[in-house]
Amino acid sequence: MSQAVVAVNAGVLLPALAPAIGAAVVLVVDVAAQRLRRTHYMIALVSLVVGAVGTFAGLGMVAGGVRQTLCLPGGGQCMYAADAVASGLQLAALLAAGVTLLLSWPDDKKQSSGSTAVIVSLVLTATAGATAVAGARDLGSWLVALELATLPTVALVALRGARSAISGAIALLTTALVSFGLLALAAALWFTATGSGFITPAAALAVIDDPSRRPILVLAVALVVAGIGFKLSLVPFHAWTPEAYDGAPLPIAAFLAGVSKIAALGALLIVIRAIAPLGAPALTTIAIVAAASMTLGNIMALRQNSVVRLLAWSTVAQAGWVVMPLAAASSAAVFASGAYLLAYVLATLLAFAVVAALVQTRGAARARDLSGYHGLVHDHPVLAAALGLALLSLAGLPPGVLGLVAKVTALRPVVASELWLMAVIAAVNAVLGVAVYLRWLRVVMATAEPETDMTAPVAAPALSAHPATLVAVGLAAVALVVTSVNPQLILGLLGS
Amino acid sequence: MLLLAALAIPALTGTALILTGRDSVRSSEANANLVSLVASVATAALVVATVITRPKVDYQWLPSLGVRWQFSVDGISAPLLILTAALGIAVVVHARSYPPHGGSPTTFYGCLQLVEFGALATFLSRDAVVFFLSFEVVLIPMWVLISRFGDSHDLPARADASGRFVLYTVLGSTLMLVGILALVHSAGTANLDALAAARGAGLDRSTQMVIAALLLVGLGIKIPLWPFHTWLPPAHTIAPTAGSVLLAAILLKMGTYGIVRLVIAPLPIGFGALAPVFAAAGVIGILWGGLACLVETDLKRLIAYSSVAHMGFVVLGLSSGTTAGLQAALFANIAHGVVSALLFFLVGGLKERWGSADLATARAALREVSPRLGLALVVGFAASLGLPGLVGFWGEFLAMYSAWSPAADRPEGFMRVLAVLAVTGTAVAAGYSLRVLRLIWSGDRTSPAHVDAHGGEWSVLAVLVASVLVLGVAPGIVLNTTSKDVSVITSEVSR
Amino acid sequence: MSELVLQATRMVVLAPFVASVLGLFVARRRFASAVIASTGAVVTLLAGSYLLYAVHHDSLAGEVSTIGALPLGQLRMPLHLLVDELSAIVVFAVGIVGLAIQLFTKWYLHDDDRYGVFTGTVSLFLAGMLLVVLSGDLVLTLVGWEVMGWCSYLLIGHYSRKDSASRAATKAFLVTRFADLAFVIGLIILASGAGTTNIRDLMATWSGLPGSTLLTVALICLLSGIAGKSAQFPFHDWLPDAMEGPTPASALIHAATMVAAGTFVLARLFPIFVLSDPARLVLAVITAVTMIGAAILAFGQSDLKRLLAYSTISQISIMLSALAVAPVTVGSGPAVLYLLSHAMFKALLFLAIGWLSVLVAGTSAVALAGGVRHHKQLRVPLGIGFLALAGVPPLAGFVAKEYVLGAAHDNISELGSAAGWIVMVAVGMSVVLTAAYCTRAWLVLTHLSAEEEVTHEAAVKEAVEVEDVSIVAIFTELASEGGIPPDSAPASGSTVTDVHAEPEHGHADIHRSARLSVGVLAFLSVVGGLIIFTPLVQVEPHITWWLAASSFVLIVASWAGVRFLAPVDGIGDAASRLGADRMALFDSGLGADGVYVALASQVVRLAEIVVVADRQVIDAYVRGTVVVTRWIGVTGERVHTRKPSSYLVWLLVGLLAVGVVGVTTW
Amino acid sequence: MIHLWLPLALVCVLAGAGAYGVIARRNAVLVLIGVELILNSANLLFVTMGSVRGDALRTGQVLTLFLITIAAAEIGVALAVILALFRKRGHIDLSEPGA
Repeated sequence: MSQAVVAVNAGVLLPALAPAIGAAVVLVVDVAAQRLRRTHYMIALVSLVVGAVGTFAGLGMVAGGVRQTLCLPGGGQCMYAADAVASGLQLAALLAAGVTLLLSWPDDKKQSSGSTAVIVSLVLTATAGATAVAGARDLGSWLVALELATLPTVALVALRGARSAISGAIALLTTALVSFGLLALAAALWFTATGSGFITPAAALAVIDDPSRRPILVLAVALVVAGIGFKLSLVPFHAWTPEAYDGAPLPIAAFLAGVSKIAALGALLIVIRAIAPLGAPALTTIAIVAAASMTLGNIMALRQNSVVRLLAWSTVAQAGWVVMPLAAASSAAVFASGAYLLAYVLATLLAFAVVAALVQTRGAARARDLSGYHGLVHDHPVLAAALGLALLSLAGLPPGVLGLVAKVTALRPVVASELWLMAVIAAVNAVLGVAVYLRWLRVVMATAEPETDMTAPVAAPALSAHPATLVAVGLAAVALVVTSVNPQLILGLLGS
Repeated sequence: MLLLAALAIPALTGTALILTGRDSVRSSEANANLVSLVASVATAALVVATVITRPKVDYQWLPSLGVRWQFSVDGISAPLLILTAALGIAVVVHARSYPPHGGSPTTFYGCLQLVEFGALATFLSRDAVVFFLSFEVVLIPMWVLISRFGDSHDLPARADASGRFVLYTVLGSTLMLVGILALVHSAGTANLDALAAARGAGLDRSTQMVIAALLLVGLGIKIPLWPFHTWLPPAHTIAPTAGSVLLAAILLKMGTYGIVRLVIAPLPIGFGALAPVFAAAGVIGILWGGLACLVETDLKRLIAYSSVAHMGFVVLGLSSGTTAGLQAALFANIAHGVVSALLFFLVGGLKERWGSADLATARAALREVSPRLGLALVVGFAASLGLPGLVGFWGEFLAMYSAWSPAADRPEGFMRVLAVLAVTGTAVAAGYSLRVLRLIWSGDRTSPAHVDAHGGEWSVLAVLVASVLVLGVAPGIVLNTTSKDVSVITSEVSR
Repeated sequence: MSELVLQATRMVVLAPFVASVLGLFVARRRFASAVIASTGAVVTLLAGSYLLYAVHHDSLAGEVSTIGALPLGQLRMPLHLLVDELSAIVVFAVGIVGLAIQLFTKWYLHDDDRYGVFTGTVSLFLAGMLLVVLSGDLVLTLVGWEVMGWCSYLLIGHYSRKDSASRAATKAFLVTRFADLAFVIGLIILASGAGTTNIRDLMATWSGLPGSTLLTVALICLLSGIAGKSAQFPFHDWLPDAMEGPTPASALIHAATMVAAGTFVLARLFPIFVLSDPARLVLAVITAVTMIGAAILAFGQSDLKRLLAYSTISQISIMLSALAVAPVTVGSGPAVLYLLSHAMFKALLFLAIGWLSVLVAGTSAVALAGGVRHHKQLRVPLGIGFLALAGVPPLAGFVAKEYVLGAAHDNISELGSAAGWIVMVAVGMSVVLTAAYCTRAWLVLTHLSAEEEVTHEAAVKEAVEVEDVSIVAIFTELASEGGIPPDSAPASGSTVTDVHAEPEHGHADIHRSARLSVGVLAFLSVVGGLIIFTPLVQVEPHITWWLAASSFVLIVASWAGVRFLAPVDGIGDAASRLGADRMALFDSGLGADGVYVALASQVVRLAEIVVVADRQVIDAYVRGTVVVTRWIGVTGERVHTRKPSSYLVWLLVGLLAVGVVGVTTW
Repeated sequence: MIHLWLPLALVCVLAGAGAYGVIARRNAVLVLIGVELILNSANLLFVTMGSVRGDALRTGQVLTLFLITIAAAEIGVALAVILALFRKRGHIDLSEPGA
């Protein structure tokens, strides 16, 4: 037996390494110099940008193209392999983390809680986990990266220390723990069934001809669906979502809605890719879960009056859309799922950014309540426009073309494999979704007093949000507009 | 290039207007009207040029999904394009007489422009997915028009109407999307011309039926086909005049147009199998809508129900599967576009004058106090009851004829029963038309007096009345345009 | 065909149409609209007379293209006009009546603020009628047919300020439209059977398969529409109400045009109509019932205009009955002949009665009583009219009626079908009844109460000259036929009309042009019968003499009878013998209107059901979704107790479910 | 050399007990312990299978070490949060609805 020495290609690992190193640096710097705060963010952004640059090489590779490293000698399997979809997810995760940081940019007026470095490093660590998991090809790194992406978020939620924050943290924590237990079991079962530590089609194919080991593999997949389902907040593993979102600070909620989902999908896609050769039946469960998530998420979102909770429930619904294509086992399905996730993340981040800006302008009480958005279009037309674009994109209606194209993309594989029932359920949920987001939009567009607004438009109140927040809003908005004009910019990332 | 310009102008104007809607209303009212008037006229000119030169545009857009920007004009879409462009001007001109209230005028005109853009793109697009996207473009602007600029007497009703409209339509269009994707996947191309040329080759009957059913339900909601019509009356009742006009005259046509493009041409077998059901729904719609009009007391609702009836004739013609039937349907499309536009402009003006569109309250007889409105009303309802020599006649008569002698693969006996029922519908139409005339046109009341139509309103009404007459006397104008492409679809040797 | 004929044919239809469109623009200005309308009518008449000349002189006949064929795949729709002897002569007649009515209207409505609209509508009406007459294509027939219907709606409802008028108009249109449903179906059947709407082609096709059920169905459907337009039983009741319209409109609708259109269409389709005996029997029965019923009702009318209306219904059914019985050898000649003569004398009667009604302000028998004695210039026209109507030899009505009887006689002798007997008997009875109500009307018009006799003696001398003046006026002005009427004539008649002739409500004196039109019609009513000696109608002049003699006897008998019944007191109304309540019943048309209303109310009830169903059933599922959604949401909120422990339970339960589903569905 | 079914049975027992603890226990710490049981069942399964299949990478054993480490990290975070919860509420009962 040969000495297993793996070849490391740092360039390929850069997307995962950069944030990790960034985290370390931040902590070191914090130890060295206490009072600095903006520096941490600078370092973090730089590391994220470096990581993002690292993904470029992998973007838009043709189908089958993959950049891999940590390979066993003798052309053996590799523990890290990033194809186009994975690279796209990594890029999205890094950028989303950047937006999160911008949203949580420290305010000089307020006295710092001293936890700046911790927050930054935790965000970076979780991001590193998210990027790493997208490329992990063996059980070990897969589990570690996934947990690396999860645990810090618990801390981030809890860090604010408020009562609601703790409740959210507890909800998140307990679910996270259990689902990690399940994932560990899943890994063990996978190993039992395939006898391989790698999550690859080759490993899965070994099972096909052995009926006795099949159930084990299926059980493993089921456990994976359950464990990942928690992170994607799919019904019935979703219950923590509103609590955590509501309890956490807005930027962290945005992080949960963005980076965590990317990490979860990255992890899921690896397993799906591996078992794709085994055919669709294993994925019926996904169809059921997806349908349940869409329906319950939309219906519950319809009843929320706190915008954060509304966004949380909409996350549940959108998660259903994200995994729906996976019910049809095909490479197109993986692509579609990734594309939908990216579109969703972009729109959701924009929505969160606008909410954050309003929180800083009008105070949390008003900005977190739906009724506080009455007549926003008159007070802050620009923010209203951005919010409207985000909501319409989530609803999948022009001018939010990106969301619409994403829906088209997500439905294609489903229709292609003739899952008519799933398709019809999706159609119904498209309607429910429109109802959810237009409910918000109507409030935004409502005129304060139908008569007076005609005569003399009231001078818009000053927008006293933090510049960094506004930068985040601007970036997300511009990105959404551009990708709505040409969705190929997003689809192209994931290859064809 | 002309074609892209024709699309770009309304799109950009609309967006610009909506984004720059912040200065003082009084000044922006006139400016916005002027801007959008100029834009509409330019668009109309370009559309006409496009229809004449028949250019083709084909750009790569979403290679990942194989979606291309493919636009072109053929005989089937040409009349609809002209109609859209013309009404695009008309609504703006008419709005000079009745400035919008309920929100900033720039938003109002911007939404009008966007609706026009969406309609034009729908009729121009040759890519099934792009067709769907354009189909969706009109939703939000129309939703804004209804929910912001609609009748503000009853705000809950307004919210209900706008919500109903957008949700119901989204359901339809998403089902349509599923159908489109299935079609594109199984046929292997998204190009409508290629799909039409293939005539469903390689798709077995059951597949065709499933896809056709999805598409028919999805598009049927837009038409609106009985029993999916209940969103239409509230929407029309609440919507501002311009909204009602665009909704009735253009948006409904997108449904029937889509059926021609996406169902009849690419899925002849599947459609043939479902045609009887489809036709039956259409005929039920004819009678249902007509009867409802006999007792409806809100004028706008009444016209909305009459739209259901008229679109029933279009559906009947489509289902017959013959060239005559398709010609009838396309002509009836245009006819209803002109007539319903005329009636909604008229009724919108009346509602402004009366304060409500309620027929129960006593009004001044139009013939006494406002002869011009009276004339327009008489012509409009005469055309609406399918009076020969006016635009309404040809489509409906030919639809009934084609239902009586349908294509070979249709159940002849059943279709003939439907034809007879449809004929009965024309008598009901006469009933409600004369009812309205007797209620508000004749009589000797001269109070409360109101001003007669003049300026922008009168010019719009006059032009529409004229076109009702011209198209009624010379239907060949439309029929000759469409005939070639129609006979290609039905692959019928014409005699 | 020569280019000139083509243009003339198109001109016939185009001229009145253009006139109506132009008239719309100048509707406010009386003179302009009068000029336009009259010009249109004149042009039509000239073109029509040229057609008549061309058709007979150079024996030209053929089709004329109009707006070009419509591209409809398997269905050919050339939309041609068809010129032949039949259409030419009817065009000529319609042209004359139309011109006469235009001229008369100019005077009759001279103080009506909507004269322009009215005369424009009349022009459009004429265009519709002429289109029906010249149509060589079923669709064009339908177009003209319905346009006429719409114009009659507008004309009857001209006094739209009166609710009774607008009700009558609505009733007229709805009844005819309802009857037309079957008509349309019939046309569709005929067209689809032959794959074309060209009348000559489809007649050729259908002639190939005589006795086919589909043909019978189609023809019976056509009969329904014809019965509607021609006001035959059971659709007859709209016509008397239509008297709400101005008298010229009544003359137009009842004389030459709309009511006769059915006869014409059937005559046009006669070659295939004879192929179906059932259809002919149906027509015979319908006409027989209508003929007698309407005549009886006519006798009992307390309003002379309504009397004329019912007489029209009865007369139309005589024409139609000719078509029901005429053997192929005889053809549609008798019907057409009756159509022409009826056009003349009925138009004459209406205009004369209208004239008189203007002078005495009213059309009721009471108002008109003795009118002819007071206004002597009307004695001759009215007398001629009633004599012709009664069918007294040798006037036009007599000749035509004899031909109808002859047709029935030939039918019995040649075919011996039941239709022949039915028609023979019915016409025989109608001869008596017609004579009866004509006599009654004449007696009422000429009756003077005792005290009036006195004043009348004074004017008796003038009366003589009045009479011949009117006659002279009539025949001299025949020369200047078709001249544009003077704007306001210094009515020469005013000098001769006696003291009573001063209009009660300040209406201007009769214009020369109006008087002229009455005169022309009177003249034609007298000599119209001679047309049989011309080649203008395809009838070989033969009269069954014993029929003629017996009918004349019948006429005289019934004249004597009524004369005997007529009371000397009151207004000398023989009908008063019926008793007031029975007359009221007659006036109400035996309650036919009630039947229509009952039917309509049934439809309305159905409509109410539909509306309820629309709100409560169709819309229920829309609202239902909302309810369901809300319910699920509420339940969802109840389930989401914010307890972390419950989340864990869900998690594992979900895991269990997912695992089970996964393993089972693999 | 023990027979294979014994450790597998133990795996099942551990996993079952852990699941039960997670569901039934209200005390956060006990729930934590339940999770640990599940993790340990996974460990045991890894070790067993690793020993059955002697692959070059010793995947089973290696992954066991991985899991133990991650579990330790988890416990750290978990206890911290539970402590915070106790500070805020004075109890760590998970059956209490959150704020």
